[in-house]
Amino acid sequence: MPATPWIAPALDAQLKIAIHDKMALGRATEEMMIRMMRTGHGYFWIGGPGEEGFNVPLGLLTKKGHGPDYDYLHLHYRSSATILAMGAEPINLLRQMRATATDPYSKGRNFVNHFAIKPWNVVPVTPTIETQYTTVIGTALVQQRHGGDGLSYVTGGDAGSAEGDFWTCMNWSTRPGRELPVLILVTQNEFGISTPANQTQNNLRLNERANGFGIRNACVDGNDPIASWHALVEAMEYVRHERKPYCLQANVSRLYGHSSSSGANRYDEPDCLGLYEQRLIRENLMTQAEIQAVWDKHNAQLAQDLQIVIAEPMPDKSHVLQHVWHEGPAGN
Amino acid sequence: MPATPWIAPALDAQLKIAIHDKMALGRATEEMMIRMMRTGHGYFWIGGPGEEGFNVPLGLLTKKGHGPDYDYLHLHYRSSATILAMGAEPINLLRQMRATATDPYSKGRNFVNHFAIKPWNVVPVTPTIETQYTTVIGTALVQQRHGGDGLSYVTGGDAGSAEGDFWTCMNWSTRPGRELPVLILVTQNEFGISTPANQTQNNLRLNERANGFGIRNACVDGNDPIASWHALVEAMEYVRHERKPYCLQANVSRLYGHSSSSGANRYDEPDCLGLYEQRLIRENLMTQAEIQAVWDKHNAQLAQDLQIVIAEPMPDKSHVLQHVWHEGPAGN
Amino acid sequence: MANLAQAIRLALHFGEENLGVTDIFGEDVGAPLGGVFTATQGLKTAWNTPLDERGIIGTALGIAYAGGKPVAEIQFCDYIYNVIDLLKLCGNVTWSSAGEYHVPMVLMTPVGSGIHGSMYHSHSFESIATHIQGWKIVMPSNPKDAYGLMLSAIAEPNPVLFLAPKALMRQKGAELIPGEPADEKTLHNMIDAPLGDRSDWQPNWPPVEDYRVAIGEAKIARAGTQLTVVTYGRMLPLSVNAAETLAKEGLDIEVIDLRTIYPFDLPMVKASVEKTGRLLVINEDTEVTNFGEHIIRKVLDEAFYSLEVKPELLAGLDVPGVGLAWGYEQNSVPQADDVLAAMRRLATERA
Amino acid sequence: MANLAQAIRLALHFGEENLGVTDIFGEDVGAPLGGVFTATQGLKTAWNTPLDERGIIGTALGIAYAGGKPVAEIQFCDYIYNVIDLLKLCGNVTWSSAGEYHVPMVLMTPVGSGIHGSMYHSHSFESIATHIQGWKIVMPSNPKDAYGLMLSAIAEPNPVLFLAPKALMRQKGAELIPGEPADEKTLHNMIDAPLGDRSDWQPNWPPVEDYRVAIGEAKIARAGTQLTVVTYGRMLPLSVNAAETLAKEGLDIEVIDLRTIYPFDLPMVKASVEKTGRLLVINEDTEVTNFGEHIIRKVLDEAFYSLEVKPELLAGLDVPGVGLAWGYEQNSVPQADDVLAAMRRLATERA
Ligand SMILES: Cc1ncc(C[n+]2csc(CCOP(=O)(O)OP(=O)(O)O)c2C)c(N)n1
Ligand SMILES: Cc1ncc(C[n+]2csc(CCOP(=O)(O)OP(=O)(O)O)c2C)c(N)n1
Ligand SMILES: [Mg+2]
Ligand SMILES: [Mg+2]
Repeated sequence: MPATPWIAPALDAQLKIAIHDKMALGRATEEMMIRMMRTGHGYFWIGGPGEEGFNVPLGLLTKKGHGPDYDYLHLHYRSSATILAMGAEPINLLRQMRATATDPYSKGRNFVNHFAIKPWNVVPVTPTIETQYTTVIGTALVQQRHGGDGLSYVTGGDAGSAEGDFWTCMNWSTRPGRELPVLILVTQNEFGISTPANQTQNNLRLNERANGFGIRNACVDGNDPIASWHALVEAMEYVRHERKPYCLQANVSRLYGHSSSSGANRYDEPDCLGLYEQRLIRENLMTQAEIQAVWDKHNAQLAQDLQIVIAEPMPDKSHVLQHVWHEGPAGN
Repeated sequence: MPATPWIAPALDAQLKIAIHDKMALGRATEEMMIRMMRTGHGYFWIGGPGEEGFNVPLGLLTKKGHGPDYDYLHLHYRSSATILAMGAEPINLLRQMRATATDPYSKGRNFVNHFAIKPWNVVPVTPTIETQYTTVIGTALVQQRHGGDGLSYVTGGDAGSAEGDFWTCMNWSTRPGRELPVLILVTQNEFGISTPANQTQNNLRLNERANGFGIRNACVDGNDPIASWHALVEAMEYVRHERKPYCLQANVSRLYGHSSSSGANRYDEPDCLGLYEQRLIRENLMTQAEIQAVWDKHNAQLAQDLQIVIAEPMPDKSHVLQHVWHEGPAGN
Repeated sequence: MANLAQAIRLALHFGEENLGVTDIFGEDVGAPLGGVFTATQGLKTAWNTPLDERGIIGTALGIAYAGGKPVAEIQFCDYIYNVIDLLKLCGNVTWSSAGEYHVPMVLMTPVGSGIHGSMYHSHSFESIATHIQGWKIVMPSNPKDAYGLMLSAIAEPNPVLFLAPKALMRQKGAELIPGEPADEKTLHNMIDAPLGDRSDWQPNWPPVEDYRVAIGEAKIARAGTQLTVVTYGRMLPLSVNAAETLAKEGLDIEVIDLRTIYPFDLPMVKASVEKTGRLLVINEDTEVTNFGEHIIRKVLDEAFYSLEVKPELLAGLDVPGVGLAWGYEQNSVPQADDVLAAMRRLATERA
Repeated sequence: MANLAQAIRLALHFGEENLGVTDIFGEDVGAPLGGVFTATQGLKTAWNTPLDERGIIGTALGIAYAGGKPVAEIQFCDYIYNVIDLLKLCGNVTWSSAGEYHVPMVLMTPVGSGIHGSMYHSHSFESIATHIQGWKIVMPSNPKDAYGLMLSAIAEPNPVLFLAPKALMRQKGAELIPGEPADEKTLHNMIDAPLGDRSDWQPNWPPVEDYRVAIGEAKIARAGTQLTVVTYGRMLPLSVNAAETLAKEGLDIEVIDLRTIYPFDLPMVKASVEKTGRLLVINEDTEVTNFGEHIIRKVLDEAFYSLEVKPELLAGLDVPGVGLAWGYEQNSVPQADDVLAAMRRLATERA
């Protein structure tokens, strides 16, 4: 029974407000996790504040479900807003942040924002930069053979595109007559930890690297969720229906630096949320008070969530040997 | 004391005849080695018959010497004609073919055509496909800093360009303000062992992959030594003087298949030697008899060489532990 | 009798038909070649990849994520060393995702020396492989075991590394694979591609049957009482031969064929050492941080006080490669003579 | 006293000035960060590479070919596994080219657990590294040794892998590096970059002197008679502490700091085991095909009949990673308590 074909929702007023809601949720969750780290409720933080303008549209445009009829997600560690937009529970991110035994993504094993959600085809986020650009080939290959309009997308940072795995992805997805439905995403925040992009990249539009393979590509201002929405719709429509790769770069901000190791301090870069809120007000879609209410709602919920998470058990000796091997029948 | 600047020799009648001489030497040497393999004087053969039209001009245009003032060579296992054109002794190739203790390139350790010639900056040919595209960065970096007109060139096959190391090479040689004098060569013979290029490459002009980096690039008929000469002069002049990378593809034949493992049988592909000889005759540069004399000369010499090589000692137990460690002072 | 390459091919065919294998792929794995050792000739799901090991492993992992059953090949294990990070991922995502995903994939690769392969067709891989967590690792020494281990590998829900001893690829078995035609010419005509143009060729598969060699179960290849030899792959036939030769000298040596390298059959090894009081581990990998040292350490842990003489490892010399000239290989990788000598010495050493 | 990161930095500075170091490079190695552990801050030849480990190693090898002296860094050894093929090349080209070229390069990388690093900042690398031929491998346990080993590594004409125990990076030494200012505040003001904008900052290097710890020479970190403990890196201070604690129980334990992992100081280890009759090897790498098993095997080969009780390895559990939550790390990597318990048990076991 093939899944219903995917039709992107219309970008009406309601959806614009929903996008804001999810962006705020993403930001509030990340800021809560930064606070957790500072107050000893976590060892290390890395995440996506500054990327919500792109990541929320991405999540909302994902064909969510299990199996090759649906999209496969090969995510970066800054993708929180994407999975929150898809409906993930913020409390689960807090659990992974605190490394509790209840963390559903890794049982307290992996750093925060390293998801694994089989019902939604979210394959494990890897700490190894850029390897996701090789695994995406496999899910897309299954989808190419399966038919339908499911695609596989992969996302990663600008610096990481220096790894040859980016090349591998472009090459394998353009084999003649065997093109793959892969959406190759890159987030350009102009840094790899401390290294400025202009020291290592001769063209900050990394999507243009795809010209070498004749892969259609574009670059969008990821601080603008409306532009991002349209760019994603165009890219995804192409991949879903042409069954060929597309490379899209989103220019984004890295608002709290690389990670808690580099301080997680707020930097003065364009903030997609502030910009979008001004626009919503300007376009009379929301009032300042309504916006505030969104933040209050999320913050209140997160504060409650934190209390729950803090009380939850931590992994102990009994957990160490769980899941070394899969015991049941094979098949994801 | 900086080396004299390199000036490419003029492609006059004498040089055209010299090119033929070296091409014939390359072919005769390879064919002798194929015979050695068939008659039990070697375990395995792999080499370059079919690439002489490109590899000889490459060798003749190399700025030959030791140290960063001269060209560094990161070669493929089909590069025999290049080093023979530079003046390598054919007997040494036969030694490596037979794996004698006198083999100057590897003491009988490596397969044939795996050179290492320090006085000419020929760094060790690696059996691992495409890793030479990463080591070339290092020699070019030293040259970029050193100044002069020395360059580093690297060559490899079309199939091998699928490895991410090809990407690495292009990326590292285009860091803004730190561009490297690298000549990136690819030989397109439309096969990787048994796999046809059109199953794995969506554009048989692999040099165009370099468009993604804004690297100047071109493609030449490697079966035509005159066209190859001019293409190489243009590419090398650019790299030597602009101190920036250039990517050149040579379309070549693989006349005896992949290696002795796949039979080393003669295949019906365009033969650069036959084509060039017709041209030399047509242009009244050589007669059929003169051409025959060239072959006879090389074949006679190779037959003599073989007798010498066959009598030479093979490595034994005493050789095994030699050169595990370098004992003298550091510095190549 | 099928040779080892044919046995793998038959197993993969059985896997395609009965165990859900969706993709068999790697460099030159598909038509026309069907693998550099012909182990994948004629298989319906076999295809040629770009020359890119990182793409191969990433693709296998992705296929496994998407519900497929991939059998990937690295053409020679000598070319696997640019993907160790990806192998580690394959082995750790089940644990790191706390069981959300698992990785039912098989990776096969030829290993070892013995074919004049020079520096890059002679590597062994079990020592590094066993240090990568989350993989099961098997290595047959004969065609029937190759068949049975491959079926188990395919059925296994965890990643399995199938190491094929390249020097034995053309070696015929002593026992028929269930369903294999008794006459080897018949088999050859049915499943080996013709020389020359193969574009119209189709294999005619014999009705091979389900036969498994369980992962984790070693086999006593030759029973004995005076020395335990633990080995696998190419060193197994050499060791059995040596044991037969030494039997004529009155030495009664037990040879264990591990078959599964990880997790290895410690109970069988331990029981044997408790009986013989002597242990010799043999493999062709280089000797520093060698998997055989792990076997020895585990035996020490479980049976130190049963050991009458010091346990030993016979392995490859710690040199940067196996050189092409025979003088190198002969003097850096254990040969029949070395095996015989080590076994004789250990079996007769004064306790 | 300099901490371990500062000691490395001082050594690299000395190397730039006196030993011909031409390039110190890796991800975030240059300004402004100077390395994730600040070990390369302020160095005049330090530069930032693209995020590409394959480029880093290839570049190092190329620089060495062209007469330079590179010191490359892999940011964490956890990210070294996509370049094992290139490390093998670095280690084998001298042999394969029969000495035509050699490879004077240093590769440094932080290793081990202890900083809540989760699955990918907790790896150990010595077991796989020692199975790669042609490299010398060192690992300091304190700043002065780090300094002396780094100078020896730089001066060495062969490739040297410098493993830096990341949990000890901020640890101060007990002894001054020759030429180091006695007051650590002074040192800090001279060589540590200020917080915030560093664009105008320049280090003021103290006149550090030539001081070498020879490659291959271990050190008796604590002399004793009843048990030989062989260890290195982060496990060394834990082991010395445990030995001091056990001394109060009347147990006299010898602790050897290997310092060089390959080639390791077998004569010193052997002499110690011949004296004590007991051997415990401790490291934090996972336990299957662990370098400690090689040490044990070499000791068996040379001193089996001196052993009074079975030699043991205390190492990391064979799980796919070190989990983030403390409960994982505590129960899968040897901790102070485990070290103490193992030492007590082995020292008191009935022979
Ligand atoms: C293979 C690998 N090398 C190095 C690292 C260490 N590391 C973690 S994040 C990072 C920088 C990534 O920069 P970029 O790709 O631009 O992503 P961003 O963090 O900016 O989103 C580095 C070097 C790693 N995780 N994996
Ligand atoms: C990393 C690596 N993978 C696989 C191989 C095995 N192999 C040797 S040659 C070859 C094909 C190379 O094809 P191409 O790059 O087109 O070069 P050609 O032989 O056609 O000149 C392969 C797969 C290898 N040597 N190295
Ligand atoms: Mg970035
Ligand atoms: Mg080719």
